[in-house]
Amino acid sequence: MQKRSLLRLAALATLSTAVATVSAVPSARAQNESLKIGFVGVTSGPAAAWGISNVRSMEALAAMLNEEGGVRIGDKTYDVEIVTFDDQKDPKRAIAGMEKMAQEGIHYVVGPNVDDGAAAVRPVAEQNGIIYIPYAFPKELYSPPASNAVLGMVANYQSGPAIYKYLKENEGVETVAFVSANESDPLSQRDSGVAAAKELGLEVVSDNVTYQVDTTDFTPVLTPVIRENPDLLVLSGVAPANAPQLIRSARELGYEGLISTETAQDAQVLSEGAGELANGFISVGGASTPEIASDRMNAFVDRYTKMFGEYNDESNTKVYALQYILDTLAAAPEAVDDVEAFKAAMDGFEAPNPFMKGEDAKLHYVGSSSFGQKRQLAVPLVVNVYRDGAFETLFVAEVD
Amino acid sequence: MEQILANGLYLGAQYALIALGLTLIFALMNVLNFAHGQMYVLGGFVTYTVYGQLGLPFFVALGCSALTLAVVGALIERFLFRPVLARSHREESSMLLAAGIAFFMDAVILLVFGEKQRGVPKIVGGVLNWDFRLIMPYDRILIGVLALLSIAAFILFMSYSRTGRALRAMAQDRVAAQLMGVDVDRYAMIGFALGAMLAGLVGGLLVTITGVNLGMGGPTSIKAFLMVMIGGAGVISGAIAGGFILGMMESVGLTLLSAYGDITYLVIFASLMVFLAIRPQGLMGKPWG
Amino acid sequence: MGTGLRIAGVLLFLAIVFLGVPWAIQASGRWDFYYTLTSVALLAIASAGVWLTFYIGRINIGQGAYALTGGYVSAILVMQAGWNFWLTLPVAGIFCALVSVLIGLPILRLRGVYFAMVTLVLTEVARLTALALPITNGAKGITSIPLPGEVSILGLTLIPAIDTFGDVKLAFYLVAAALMVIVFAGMYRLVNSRIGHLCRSLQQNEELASSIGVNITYLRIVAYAISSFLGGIAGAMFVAISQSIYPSSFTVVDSVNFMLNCFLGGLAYVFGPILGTLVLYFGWDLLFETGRFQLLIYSSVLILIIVLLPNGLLSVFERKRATAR
Amino acid sequence: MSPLLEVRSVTRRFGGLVAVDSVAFDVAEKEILSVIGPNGAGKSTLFKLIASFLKTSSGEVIFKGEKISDRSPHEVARRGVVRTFQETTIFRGMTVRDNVIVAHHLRSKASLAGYFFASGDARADEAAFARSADEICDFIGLGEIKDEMASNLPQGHLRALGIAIGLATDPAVLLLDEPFAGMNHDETMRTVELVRGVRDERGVTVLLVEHDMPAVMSISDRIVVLNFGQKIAEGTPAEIRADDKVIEAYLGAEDESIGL
Repeated sequence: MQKRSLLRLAALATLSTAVATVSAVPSARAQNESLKIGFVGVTSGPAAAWGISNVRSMEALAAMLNEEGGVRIGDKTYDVEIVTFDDQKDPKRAIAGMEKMAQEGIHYVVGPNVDDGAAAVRPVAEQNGIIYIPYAFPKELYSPPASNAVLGMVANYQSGPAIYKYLKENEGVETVAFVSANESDPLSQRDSGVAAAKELGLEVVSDNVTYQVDTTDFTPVLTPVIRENPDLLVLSGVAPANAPQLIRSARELGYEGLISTETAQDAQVLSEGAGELANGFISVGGASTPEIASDRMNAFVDRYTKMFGEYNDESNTKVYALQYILDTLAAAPEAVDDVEAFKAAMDGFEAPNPFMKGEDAKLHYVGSSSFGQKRQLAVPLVVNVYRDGAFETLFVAEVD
Repeated sequence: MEQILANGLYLGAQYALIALGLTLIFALMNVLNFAHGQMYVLGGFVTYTVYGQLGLPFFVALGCSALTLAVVGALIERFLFRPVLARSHREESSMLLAAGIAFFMDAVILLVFGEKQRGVPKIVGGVLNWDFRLIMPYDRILIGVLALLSIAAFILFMSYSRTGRALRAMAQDRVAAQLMGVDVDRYAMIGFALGAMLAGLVGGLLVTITGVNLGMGGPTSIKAFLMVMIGGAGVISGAIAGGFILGMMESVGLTLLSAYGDITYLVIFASLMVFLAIRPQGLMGKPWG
Repeated sequence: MGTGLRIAGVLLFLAIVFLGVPWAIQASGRWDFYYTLTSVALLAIASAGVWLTFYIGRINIGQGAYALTGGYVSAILVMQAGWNFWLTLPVAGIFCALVSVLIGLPILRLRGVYFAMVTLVLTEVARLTALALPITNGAKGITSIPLPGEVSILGLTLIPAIDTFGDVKLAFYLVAAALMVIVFAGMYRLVNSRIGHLCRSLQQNEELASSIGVNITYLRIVAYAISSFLGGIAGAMFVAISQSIYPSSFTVVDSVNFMLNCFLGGLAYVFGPILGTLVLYFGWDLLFETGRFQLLIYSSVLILIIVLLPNGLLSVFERKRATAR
Repeated sequence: MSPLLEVRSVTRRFGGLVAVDSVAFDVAEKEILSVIGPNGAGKSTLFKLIASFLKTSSGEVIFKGEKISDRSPHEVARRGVVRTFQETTIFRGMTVRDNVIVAHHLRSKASLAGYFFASGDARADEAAFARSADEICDFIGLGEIKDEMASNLPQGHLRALGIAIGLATDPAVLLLDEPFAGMNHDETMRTVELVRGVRDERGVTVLLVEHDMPAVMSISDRIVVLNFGQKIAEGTPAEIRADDKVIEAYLGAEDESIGL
């Protein structure tokens, strides 16, 4: 009997050694000094798509930059190294991830992807001097006294009014209905969307229908909404996985009005999930539509596709975070290990936008009107419309 | 009204089929299979690959899904559940194993099939529209009918085939079945494979309607648990009833409570808790499973 | 094991927790381990509650509901009533215990998977309730909660503010570790007193226990209330650390993890939840450098451990003890 | 003197089926009374009704002048009416001694909190229970194996342990559910002696349900016979042996179980 337990102990020991070895394998290192940029967000489980499009866009861009000889910051050239942490969409884990980043000496982190995680990491980020770029919309994250978070995309309370206004003026939309998942982020987005629509004088005919994110059949969910026959159906904060289903169910129920959302979507997913029923679906994206994508953007998409097999249109927006961090560091080299310098540089920062065509496309920080300080990346607000497997640009706007 | 009933029936048919596999495994081995949802997702991805990517006929893809999952199920039973159940003091320990398998399958699915939502071309186009009283796309009707046929086939199999009868004997009383000469080890493996196969089959069927993504696993397991509890754990008729009841509850609840929006599911879940507190063995279960 | 050996063991454990860990972190510079170990301590406390319900023969997948409730009670009292955090901590626990009595009375009659399922639903009900209620601030959660402040009576400082000594991480770690030590000392006492004996009788045969005059309803409620109390204080502590709470702060996944912690450590061992939590939570963190293979490796190791030691990690010592006797 | 336990026209229905139909009898103090009857006669149901594990549909059970039939099992046990179980219901994961110790619950003076903080009462309780458990183990004949895990015991010892658990509650009335089932002749005789000892030495009134006729005949002071839920006879073993209705009931059912 003793032999058996010894055997077990031995097996366990082997196992843990194996684990330790695997986890100790050092990542590939080039001759340049490396500049670590972190990611804390969700890359497994139901919401994996959000974080993975972040991580992959960062890794693809880093690979491009390193191949080009690295990034010049002050008088040093760095290779960019991406350190990722999967928080499993659990705010408690997100804190651990942020601690890990602090431990690695990282001062610039992309993520988390959701409201609760972004709020939970705030104390750690502030204690350890970390600037982080969440994809979460609560205003108190970015408004004083908070100062370490920088919103990584266009918030729906910024894009929503622009979209509704455009549709009101160009498509004659008068009534609007909102549907959202019964979760924090989408519900908050719905509430601010409803407020924006009312502000514009639109009539909100339905705003309290919600669904569980694990819903597989949206027909019962949408039946009461479609009965109101709104001119515009807004899918607030819809996850890319749910969007095609919702569109399909709405169309199959005979709905003929417009459908829109304020989050980024993926054309491939829409095409597989809803086919031509998704035509006319309005969403917000970055800058990869042919009208505005620069050569750099196309090269990035190619690189991404080569590395990971398939591009994700959500990365159009998400690629900006790393570019902003690196360009701001280049503008204020001492910020490499001093986030206060970074913050100081943010106000006056301006650099060319490599991903967009045109001389006047610039990177700069915005957010003054929403947050009272510049704590948002100026990502081009590109409103897309889906048609036959690809996005077309409906209009481009800027956030201030 | 017709619409609500039709929605409920359609949902119920697919739910019932998911619950059947889960309850079968539970009845045979007293294992609450936390990985059931992941098996369903894997089935969906197999059909996606074979039908959506390779372009083979849908029914071939469906067969591949069922077969793959049957093999996976058999292997899991033989090499994981059997040794663990044989040596653990409390059979609840199998829950940890089931959860570990669920994590593992999640990881494999993520690495192999990626994080994106996947869908396949419609198998039939068009929408049935009966005077706007009942709107139902044809592919949904087809899948609903296929699900019902599968349920019927499963019931016939369990009632009339030799294997089915052995499985039922074993589900009723493992020891007695053993005394009657049923090779319980072998049939546990067959039963587990069968349960997993059902999960794969539903995954394959539903990928044509809902598509598939790796996040669907966990929530599907939990919904399946609920259905099994409503009907009574380990009882086949109970799983079917539970599936249809949950389908109807969602359909009716969402319509009736749509004015109150956010609380629809709160009401559904709370009433489930009350129901189970009053009738712990579910509708058709034996007390204490 | 002799008494002397046992005391030595306890002292060694205390020394490791309160001196060894801070020293090792100081020496290695792995400051991030403070939070990881703080989490382990707090999650182990919540898991201890789940373990206790296992001890009376119930599979509890509802601890997340109480952690969430405890977190909200603390957050609301701090933000809206202006209470000091340290006062809200026991109140959060007691509130959860009271709620659990109301919920437990009907559902503790259920057994096996039926109880497990109802508690699983309970976690989801808690989340949806938090989303729907006005007092919890619905979907927007409660954020910007201040760090725990000082407690003083007549100018005499009873508990200093958490940031008094500069190092908040260390302070939270010491508080969490102290709570864990107290909780598990209590659990150890409970299990080794006659109460534990009675709980085991419940676990093994409720009918027989009832026939020898044990008030099984009462004992079940007591155990469940203690369990929920622990869930509540663990939840409240997490809120103090993250300074925010959302309906999704504790979810079904957490409930399942609490249960898995107990299984992994071993249901027969009172200290099982500590070890189980350490391995499951810390293991995930250690694997973070494996990138996208993290979940794959994590789950493979988990499955291997279960297959090798189906009765929990602590059953490694089981055979030895048996042969020694 | 009024009887210790009175069963007053107790009835129990399950749906349309009447499992126990207005059964009435008394049990005197320090008596050994057996309830017999063919399979399905309602013996076990009657037993559960007396111990309050089932609620009566009508009628009542009176113990020492107090109605106990609407109370919960542990309250009935507290008053001194304690049942053992058919087959081998014990705490399998405990040692024999622990089984008996835990069964002393009704004698405890300390509260749960008292046990937790090891109050004086609690320590006194624990010492007393341990002593008493040793004594009971010796009395029942389990003294040699009291440190064995209960799950490792052979059938005969399990039955004895069941009785030991019952005794530990210090009952006034002990309800034994088929104490001789599945035993060979020697084991049965030993257990018969044991049950007598329980009555003679400890002054416990014994009510038992049993199939084994020779054992019942040898042990009982009086016998109550049930058939199809109704009482068809009551009397001393000699009276029962001569009762036509009893013989008829048994011949109609299963000859071998009469054993006459």
